[in-house]
Amino acid sequence: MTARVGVVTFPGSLDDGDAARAVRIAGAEPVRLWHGDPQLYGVDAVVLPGGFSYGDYLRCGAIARFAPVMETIVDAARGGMPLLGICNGFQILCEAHLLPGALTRNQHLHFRNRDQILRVESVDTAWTNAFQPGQEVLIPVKNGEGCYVADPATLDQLEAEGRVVARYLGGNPNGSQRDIGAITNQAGNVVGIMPHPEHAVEALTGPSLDGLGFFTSVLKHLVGAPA
Amino acid sequence: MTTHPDPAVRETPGAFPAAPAQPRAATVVPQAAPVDDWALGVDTVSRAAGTPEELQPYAELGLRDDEYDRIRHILGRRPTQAELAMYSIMWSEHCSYKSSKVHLRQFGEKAPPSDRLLAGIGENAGVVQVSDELAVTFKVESHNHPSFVEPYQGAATGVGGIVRDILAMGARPVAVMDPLRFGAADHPDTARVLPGVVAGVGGYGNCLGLPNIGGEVVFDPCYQGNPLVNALCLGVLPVNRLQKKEAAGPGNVVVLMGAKTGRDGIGGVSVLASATFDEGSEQRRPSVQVGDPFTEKLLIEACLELYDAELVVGIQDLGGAGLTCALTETAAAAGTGMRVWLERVPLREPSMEPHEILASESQERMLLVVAPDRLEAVLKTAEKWGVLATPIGEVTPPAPDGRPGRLLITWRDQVVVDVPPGSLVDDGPVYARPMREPADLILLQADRAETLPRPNNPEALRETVLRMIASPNLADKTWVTEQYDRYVLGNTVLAQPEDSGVIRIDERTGLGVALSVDGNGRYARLDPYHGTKLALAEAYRNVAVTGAKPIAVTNCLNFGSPEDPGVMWQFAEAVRGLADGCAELGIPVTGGNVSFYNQTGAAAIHPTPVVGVLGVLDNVADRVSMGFVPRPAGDHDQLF
Amino acid sequence: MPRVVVDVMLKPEILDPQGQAVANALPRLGVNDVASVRIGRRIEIDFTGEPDLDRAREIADKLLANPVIEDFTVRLVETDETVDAHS
Amino acid sequence: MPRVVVDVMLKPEILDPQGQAVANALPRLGVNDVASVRIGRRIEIDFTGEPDLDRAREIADKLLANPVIEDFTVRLVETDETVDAHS
Ligand SMILES: Nc1ncnc2c1ncn2[C@@H]1O[C@H](COP(=O)(O)OP(=O)(O)O)[C@@H](O)[C@H]1O
Repeated sequence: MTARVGVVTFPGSLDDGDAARAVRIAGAEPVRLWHGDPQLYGVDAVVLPGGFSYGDYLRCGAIARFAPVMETIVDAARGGMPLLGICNGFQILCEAHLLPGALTRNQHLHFRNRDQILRVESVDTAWTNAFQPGQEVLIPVKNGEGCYVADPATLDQLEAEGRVVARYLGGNPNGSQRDIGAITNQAGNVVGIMPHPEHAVEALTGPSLDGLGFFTSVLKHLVGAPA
Repeated sequence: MTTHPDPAVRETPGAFPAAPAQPRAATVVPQAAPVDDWALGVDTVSRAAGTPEELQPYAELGLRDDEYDRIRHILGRRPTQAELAMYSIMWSEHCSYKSSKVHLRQFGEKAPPSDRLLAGIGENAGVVQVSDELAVTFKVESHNHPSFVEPYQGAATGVGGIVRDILAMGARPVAVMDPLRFGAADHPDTARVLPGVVAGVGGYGNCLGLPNIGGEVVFDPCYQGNPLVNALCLGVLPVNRLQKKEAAGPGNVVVLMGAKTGRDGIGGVSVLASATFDEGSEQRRPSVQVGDPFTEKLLIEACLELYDAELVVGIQDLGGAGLTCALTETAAAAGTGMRVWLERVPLREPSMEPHEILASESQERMLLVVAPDRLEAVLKTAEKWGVLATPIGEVTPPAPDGRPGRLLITWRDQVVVDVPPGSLVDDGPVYARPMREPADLILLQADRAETLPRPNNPEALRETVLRMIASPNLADKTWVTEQYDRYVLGNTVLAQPEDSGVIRIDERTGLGVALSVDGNGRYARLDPYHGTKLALAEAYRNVAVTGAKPIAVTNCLNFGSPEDPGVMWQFAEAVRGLADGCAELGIPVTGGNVSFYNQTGAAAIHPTPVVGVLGVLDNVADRVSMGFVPRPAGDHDQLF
Repeated sequence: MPRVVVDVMLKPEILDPQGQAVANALPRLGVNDVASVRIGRRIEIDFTGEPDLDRAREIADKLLANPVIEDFTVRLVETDETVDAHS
Repeated sequence: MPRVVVDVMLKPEILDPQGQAVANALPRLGVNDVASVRIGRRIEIDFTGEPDLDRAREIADKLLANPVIEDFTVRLVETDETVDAHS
């Protein structure tokens, strides 16, 4: 049985098709989920894709958090289901309090799209176990509100518990505290990442194939996971 | 220098085609109503018939005496306020192409035969077939003046407008490009306009999820008071999903879908405030159009779902001329009539009057024509995507004698509009404006590059190189382009800083298209005919070097006032150059846009024709990029 | 020390997509009695010396508000009335 | 009918790049006596019936403000005190 990975479409989701493509290229079956439908249709993992859910008008992710599908997803994630939030998905995870901290306006106040080097620091999560500790990867970043902030105690705790999943190298694209580009929850099943691994899965359209590792990781995780 | 091909060209007093005056429709019998001092709050058709001498501010609305007379002749009475607003909009330069029409014909006349063209000039955008199943559509449009007033919203709504044009053809928008022109880089106003425009293009395009795959940033003092913001959109559709704008089928329902209607961009008709209106006039200020890309994104998804389920008979986007344009064009295209209940239009401001509703340029709206038995499904789809959809009227039959039907609009049971729709769309004025080669051209041309001092020692050479490196026009454009998402949709094969953008349109076969937009106002100022050909040649080359076969052309012609014979001459030359160039290269112009009145006082911008060329790549994996890419096989052939 | 607060709101006739998005989301939170939501900016300015309202007005006009689409008001607020004082 | 105004500001310890950008631009306008600028949101809520402060507080807490980075206040304002009344 191939793993089934859900990709949620909120009104204003933009990278949902790309996330589904990445899931497919990684060898899993993408299952499209709809914001207004609380059913998860038996998926083994879920990706919250990038975009501007609900226009991101108030605060990024603030309104999406209340979508019917999110209630089910939050419950499932608390129960251990792997959940990846990319960009807007990361913002939603913070708004839904599945991950600590918040994503705020880029310090330079501009939307910025560039190819970004990241160092993968935690390979113990459901979404990064295919990487080597310390591995450097090249993945596009594109956001206007990607500056990660949390209070110093939270940041210290994230570091102490090895929950900083990836850090920006070669220049911080948005002013994130401690160069944080991705974090995970205590259990390691929920990961939020600001750059876009789904845009680095094909040689033709991405700067590298490094993004694929996030999607193959979850397959590995699911095979190893107790049923 | 060349002169116009037609020696008899002059300001044409009889600018109107010989269309007979339309007899009044039988549906409405205007009674000679008592002069009622706006008792009903609006200027009705019967009131207009009863008050033939009432003065109307047609000149303030930009209509000439003979144009106003013509309207009275067509209607057999004076127009109502709402009708006057509609004619003034539809007969404006922007909508009627009254100064450019006589020239633009060349694009059709000189075009090489093409069996790829599914829709050409005259449609919202040209559609070109690229495989058995797929077609692409693309078009470039200007939003220059609004972007000077409010750079962010002007540029944002420029992107929004061209995207709806592409959507109206049945296509999914898949990429945008943005040719931009600004004043001097170090001018304080450029510091206001440029960041706003770039943020607006990015803000809207990024939020719609459309990769930006190229454009231009050019600085020249001639654009100081008149920056150019052109936006191009590319769309893809299955051949059999091509949509029509015809409001065909009497009995079909006319549905307005998308944002509520507000007083956006009604500046032009604000002189028409009704006589009964006295208080709160402060609030009637024409307002800047504000874009809502989120609503547009939902509109795109909703429309595509409607197309795939074959739920619409006809569709038209609401652009510059709002409901007026959409209602009249859809009806005129089908030869049908239309009955519209204007109070059904969802309003953002309840106090809006009929002429304001008809003139409103509120963004993110589409007009659909729907068979009655599909209406429920249409409304359901709209609801699924969270966009408003409201039936506002129905298609009515042509006259029994076969002549086109009439557009009849009521406002709370009062008839405020009763016109032949074709009179607004097709029977507008057409001018062959006087043209004269600008007097300074000979001098300009005589001042040749050969007369410039050449660096003749290392020091001078060094100084020249440094000056060139420091030129904003040669500088790296990353500050601009990194504010644009180039990755979204996952099909961008080439984008900035490449010479062409390349988009994969079929993941299975690798089929894709290459696109480049180019223009050079300085060349065009020196010689509009050859300058335009050069713009075409540059875009053509840029596309060709990626390995794509160029197949279609779009263009945006940015010029000064057509009432200036010098500008008109530049325009005519540019069009002739583009038409000839296309004939020589064997590719058709499939659409475009004319932007006149780009000037500050008497000083026009350089004539700035911007040309977009689209090419096809059977497999995007074979594209040739600009950089040296080490190949495993070891051959390093590169095209320049 | 009192603080100057500049409130900037979109002119009433200008579309406010932010406010609309929030208003549309409220029913999902079980809130059905809200007629409209408008979202603007609140800017708090602390002067080094005496707060200067005229100065603030000038800043608002030139920098904080976009007069083409926005209106603003300027007022003095005691610091204990500011947002961080009682949250 | 009075209107509910919710003011949302970043917590003082959170960096406000927008406010800073404005503060940095002020000397260019000849303004040298501003110590700090903070930019937040002002949200005006009109209820269909009586304005409901508790309701508004709940909306603010759940949706309008993010407690991780923001503080808010909720208050009633007479309509003639709103921004569009005196521009
Ligand atoms: N406004 C813009 N939007 C998007 N891309 C742009 C824009 N301006 C320039 N570019 C892109 O930046 C790259 C470099 O631009 P430019 O220096 O004008 O190139 P060239 O001189 O080779 O035509 C090109 O890929 C071009 O498409």
